[in-house]
Amino acid sequence: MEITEVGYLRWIPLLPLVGAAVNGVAGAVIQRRLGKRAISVLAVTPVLLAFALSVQTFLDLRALAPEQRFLLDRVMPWLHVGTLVADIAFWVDPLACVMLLVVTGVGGLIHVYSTGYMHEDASYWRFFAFLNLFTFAMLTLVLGDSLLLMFVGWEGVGLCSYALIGFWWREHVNTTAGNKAFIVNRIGDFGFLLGILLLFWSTDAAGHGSVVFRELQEHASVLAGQTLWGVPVVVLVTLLLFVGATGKSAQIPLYVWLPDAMQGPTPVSALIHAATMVTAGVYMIARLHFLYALAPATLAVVAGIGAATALLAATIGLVQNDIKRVLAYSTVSQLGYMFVAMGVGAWSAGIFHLMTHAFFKACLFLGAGSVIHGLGGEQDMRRMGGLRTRMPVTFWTFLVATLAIAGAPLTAGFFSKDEILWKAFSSPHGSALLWLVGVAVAGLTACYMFRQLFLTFFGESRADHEVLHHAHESPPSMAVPLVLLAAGSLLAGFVGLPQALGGANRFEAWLAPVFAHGHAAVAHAASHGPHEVELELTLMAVAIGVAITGFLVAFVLYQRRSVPVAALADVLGGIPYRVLLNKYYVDELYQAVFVRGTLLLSRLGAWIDATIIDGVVDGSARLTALAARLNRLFDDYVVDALVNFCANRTYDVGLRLRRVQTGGINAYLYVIVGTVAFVLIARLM
Amino acid sequence: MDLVLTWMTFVPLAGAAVILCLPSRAQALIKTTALLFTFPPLLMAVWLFQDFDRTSTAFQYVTRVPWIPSYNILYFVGVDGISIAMVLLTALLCPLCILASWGIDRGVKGYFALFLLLDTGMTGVFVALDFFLFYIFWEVMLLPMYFLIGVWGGPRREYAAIKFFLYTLAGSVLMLIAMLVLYFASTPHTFDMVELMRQSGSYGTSPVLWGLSMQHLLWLALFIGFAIKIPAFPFHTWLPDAHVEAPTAISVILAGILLKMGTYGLLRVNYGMLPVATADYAYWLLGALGTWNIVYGALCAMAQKDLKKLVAYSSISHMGYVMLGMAAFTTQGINGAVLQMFNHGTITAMLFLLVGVIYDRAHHRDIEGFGGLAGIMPVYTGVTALAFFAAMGLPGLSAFISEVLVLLGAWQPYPRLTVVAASAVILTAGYMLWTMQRMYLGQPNERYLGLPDISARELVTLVPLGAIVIVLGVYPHAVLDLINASLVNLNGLVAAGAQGALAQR
Amino acid sequence: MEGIGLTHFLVVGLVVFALGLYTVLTRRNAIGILMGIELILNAANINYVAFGRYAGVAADGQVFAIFVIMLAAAEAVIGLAVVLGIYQNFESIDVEATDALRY
Amino acid sequence: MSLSVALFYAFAAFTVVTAAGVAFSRNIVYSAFSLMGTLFGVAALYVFLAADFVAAAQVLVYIGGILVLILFAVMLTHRIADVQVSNRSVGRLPALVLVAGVALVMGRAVLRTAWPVAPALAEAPSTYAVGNQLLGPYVLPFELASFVLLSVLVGAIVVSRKELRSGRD
Repeated sequence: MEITEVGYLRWIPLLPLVGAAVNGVAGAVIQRRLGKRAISVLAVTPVLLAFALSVQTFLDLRALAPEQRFLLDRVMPWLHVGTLVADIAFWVDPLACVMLLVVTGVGGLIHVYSTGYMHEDASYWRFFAFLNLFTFAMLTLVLGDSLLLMFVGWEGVGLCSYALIGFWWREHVNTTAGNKAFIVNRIGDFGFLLGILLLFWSTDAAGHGSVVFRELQEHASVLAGQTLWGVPVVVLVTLLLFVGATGKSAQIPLYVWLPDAMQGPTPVSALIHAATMVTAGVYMIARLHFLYALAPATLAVVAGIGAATALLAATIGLVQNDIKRVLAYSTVSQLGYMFVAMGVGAWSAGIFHLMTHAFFKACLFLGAGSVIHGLGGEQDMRRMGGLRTRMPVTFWTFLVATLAIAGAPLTAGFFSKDEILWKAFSSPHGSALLWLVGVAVAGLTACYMFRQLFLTFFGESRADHEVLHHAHESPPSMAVPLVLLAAGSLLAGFVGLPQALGGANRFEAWLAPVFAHGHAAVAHAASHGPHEVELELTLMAVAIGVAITGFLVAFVLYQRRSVPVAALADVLGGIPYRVLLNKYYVDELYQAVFVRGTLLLSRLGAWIDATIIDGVVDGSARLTALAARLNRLFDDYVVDALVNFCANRTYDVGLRLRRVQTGGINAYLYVIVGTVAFVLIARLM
Repeated sequence: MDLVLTWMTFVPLAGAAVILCLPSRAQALIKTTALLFTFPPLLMAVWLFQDFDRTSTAFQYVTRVPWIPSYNILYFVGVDGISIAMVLLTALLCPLCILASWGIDRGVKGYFALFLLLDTGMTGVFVALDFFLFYIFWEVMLLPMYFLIGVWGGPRREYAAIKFFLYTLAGSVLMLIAMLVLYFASTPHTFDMVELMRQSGSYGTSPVLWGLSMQHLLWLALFIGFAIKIPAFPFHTWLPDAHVEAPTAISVILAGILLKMGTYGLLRVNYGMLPVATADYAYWLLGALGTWNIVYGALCAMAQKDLKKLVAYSSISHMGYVMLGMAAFTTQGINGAVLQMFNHGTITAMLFLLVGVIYDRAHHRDIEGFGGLAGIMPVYTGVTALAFFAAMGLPGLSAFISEVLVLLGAWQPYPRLTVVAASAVILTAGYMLWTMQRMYLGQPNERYLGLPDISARELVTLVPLGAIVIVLGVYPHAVLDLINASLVNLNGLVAAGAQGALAQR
Repeated sequence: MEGIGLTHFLVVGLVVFALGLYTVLTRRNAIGILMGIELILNAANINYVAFGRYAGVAADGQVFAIFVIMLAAAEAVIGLAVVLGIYQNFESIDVEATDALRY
Repeated sequence: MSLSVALFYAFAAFTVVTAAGVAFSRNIVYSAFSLMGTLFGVAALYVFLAADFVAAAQVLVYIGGILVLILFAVMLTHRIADVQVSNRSVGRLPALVLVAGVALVMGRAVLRTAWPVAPALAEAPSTYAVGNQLLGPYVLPFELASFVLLSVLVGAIVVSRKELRSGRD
């Protein structure tokens, strides 16, 4: 493998880090002395520079022969312990380059948007410090040349996500959402970390211990045949890493944090919780596709989880009323698509969808943000409506993005989604069932997205008069990014025009060198036969038909209102509606199992408390294992008692012995002389 | 003959003597003097850091002269990779703690004199290479600690001090017995640790008592002595009490340095001198117990209502990583363990200093009693967040490196234990974030709206530690290079010793 | 001085020592006890000098004797100062009356 | 029996008798004066042992210094007008038994041991040798002794001065 070493890659993540450091340490002072404009310049410039460098990277890569497209920048040695070697080194291959452009491009636009959206906030500097820090962490995740460095970014984005969800920290609900996000992500990270450990030692056993991606790819085959606890190591490794992906990318069972994460400012939702961070799991699997290709069992799990998540989230999205929550569930659902793609070995299709999704979902969130901004913080769609004329730019861009996500032909979402559906059907790992779920989700997506569009922008306004009076179009700093993103939503798809439609699918070709290995392993059909083209077109038509059906349902229910929605909600006694509205009660279930469980344990502890104080000291050792609180009792009443017992007995003995101290010198002298005399006599006589 | 370590050890003692000669009313003078006398060791530590031969496994800067010739007792000091990090940590924390003690206004003279004596004792423990000398320093360190907790502590200080003293004294007695047995088992009788390590093959491995061999009995006696210091379950209950009652700087020393003596002792004595028993007991008494420490400590921390107790229990949890890493006998594991000792020293020092800052202002540490401090004391909250995230093992900060190394090292021999131990990352995040939310976020508490933000002096104590935490996260080799050679060698010694003895059996 | 040997001096020393010991044991007056101690020290000194002379290392024995005299002087000074201190506090120097260190 | 032998016995007897006076006298002033006799006797015995310097030191330090000090102490702690200057003794019998036992053992040791006796030294003045020893091999203890005396000086002042103690907080 030919590697071209360059010296500028490090600046792509480091520039935002510098921005974060300056704003983080001195931001308060700068804002007070020089104003918010200085903060904006300090924050936005590094990201735009990073984007410029990313474009440079892309051009440099393109100048190389396809199979030699690797750029590497070794910054410094980091960890060399035993056989473990991990450096601070950044690398770019075509896959990373795609992510790079998305992160810096979309990220840059969102930075610009934020200067308008956050303008009234007193903690302006803090917001941008964290936004820059996030960009740094995300770029480290993308560019890190080893799993460990990726893990640094992986947890780093989690930290920034935590900090930004709880950005308005005075509200308890925000900080709780932040905690939930971080802790749920930590559960994923726990799996991810174990995956790294297992992977390192498994390759080490064959003499190639490494955490560096290119070396792992080279030696992935050594994993074959190894087992741990009766499971093939490669399956275990990929599953553990996938646990990390479910945390970060909000898949079942760890998706619950993402909807709550909408408590953060809307640009954060757009950047972190839609366009970039949550796609990290997808990126990680694509990055390690050579491992996943070796583990068909894991692939099946990934595809299954992805499909189930897509369906679950889409159904919940149908009935939500919060404008951002709908988008959040839509994100979860779309991420499910990407995992389906990963699960069927359609790596480049998944990444393609990742890219187009970044455009249209960012556009949707920013549009929603624009609406919220215009309505003075209102987020409930039931109190919106009729905004089409008041906020035309927002409306048109929102419409374009909605069309894209719904899969309207010739938009970006259409091409990427269709490619996933086709691969889900045709890949050796795919199946008709996966395809069917995918198509159903496409219909649901169209339905809930248009419901949102109709509720927000059409019909009569249901907002308070006062609020409506102040409703206004957003400033240019917000409108321009919207337009650019909408353009992206429309046009980005053409880089991956499928062959069935006469395109060259340049996107897939660009990524082909990266996935050459994986494609070989899953024996993917390199070219489409004429019969297959026909089939693909048929399936495409079916998908479009289902999407149109979804649109029609939304149209009938929410625009024409031919069928009263309330009546629909009461179907089957209202149970399906309530189940959906309450998100299948999953939060309640987790609450009951984990939080209530802990509470129950603590109450149990309190009960045993009394019992122990009543004298049952013996039992405490056995029961301490039950709860942390109980453990503390063990400390106090068993271990301490022993210590105090020793002390008290010593004290008693001392009480008796002290009678020796008469205080009379004569008595002491008698004792001394007598003892000496006794010893002398005993010795000599 | 290199006297740098001797100077490092005894300059603070000279400072204590000077302070005793100063009039007790001249408080500022006493404090300044104490601070001045901790600077030479710090400067020497910087020099050591730069001059230390990173490739050698031998003891460096050795002074070796007879002390009590009739019993073959030596004044023998020196450092190798195992101790250098701890010596540096001690030299670093002492001046910071003196700064943190600036608010002491009762018995100033006694406090600072005792503190400097404590400094001498701690440095001495880490540099002593004669077992007898080691024991002397060990005891020298206990007494000032007893008084510092018992006189300058909180409301229940006397109880805590006596508990601390009894616990550690019990450990000392076991250590003394083991030390004497080792002395009489060596030929010629010697307390020289290097010589004792060289003779490590000679301690009997045939059963003498309750089916245990002399080597195993010795190991257990020493282990209990050191486990009390670590503190390993179930010998840990002195720690929360001592921490809660001790003044801030003493908590810092206690958690930052004294706890490390337990694991340092295990590495120096148990590993070096009793390899067979070490290999036999590593799984249960170091690996499994360490894992239990990690999880148990984290659970207990979650249940605490007192911020200082929470930090104390988190120390118990984090020291578990050290035990687990030591038990693995992999290069990564043992390096991670010693690095974790250093990192925990800096991070937990920050945490206790931060607890002290808020306690000085609000005069209580009840987690539920605050709220919204981020709005009242923003700089303080920022530093606290750094320390909290460092304690959580966030990548990019130092503890991440050591925890990952420990887990990585432990996975190879004990994957199951590692799974359990790694789950603590979730628990740790849980209690740290929960505390963060309850104390620093949310609506500010009306009662504390007027609290001043962190002062320049307090910031000076925290910034060096924070800088180290960040630098070591990016460039861990600053410390790893120092320790690696000796630790790899030590692993080899244990392996060779255990192998040889097993072959004899 | 034929006929007078080491033993003679030792016997004198022994007798003086015994009397000193008796004084120390029976006196209740602190100053009396101090006098007894002086007797004991003198007895020891006689032995030192005698041993020095009869062992052929005269100067060493005498040096020790001189040190003992010096220490005796020091001890007397401090001892009497303490006695005066006790007297100021207790209005008595009877050692059975001054038993503040009694349990 | 030569004169010197007779003198030895005389001085030995004097020493013992005055020492007994110290031990048995009922009046502490008498005890003190008896002590003076004992000290003088011991000084004489030093002369017999050819220890002229020690003898001189004995007379100067003990009789000139310590004894005067003791007398001062007696005077300061008793009202001089008291007829009965207390020198009460207690527990004579057990003390006698104990002392007799000790004396018996020691006497046995003294008499039974075959003392190695070097050839008698010339009865020359030994001051020169003592001086040499003090500033030669024994110079460290000698210097320490001066330090001890200094401490005693300071200590005596600190211990006996009342106002210093009460002045402190």
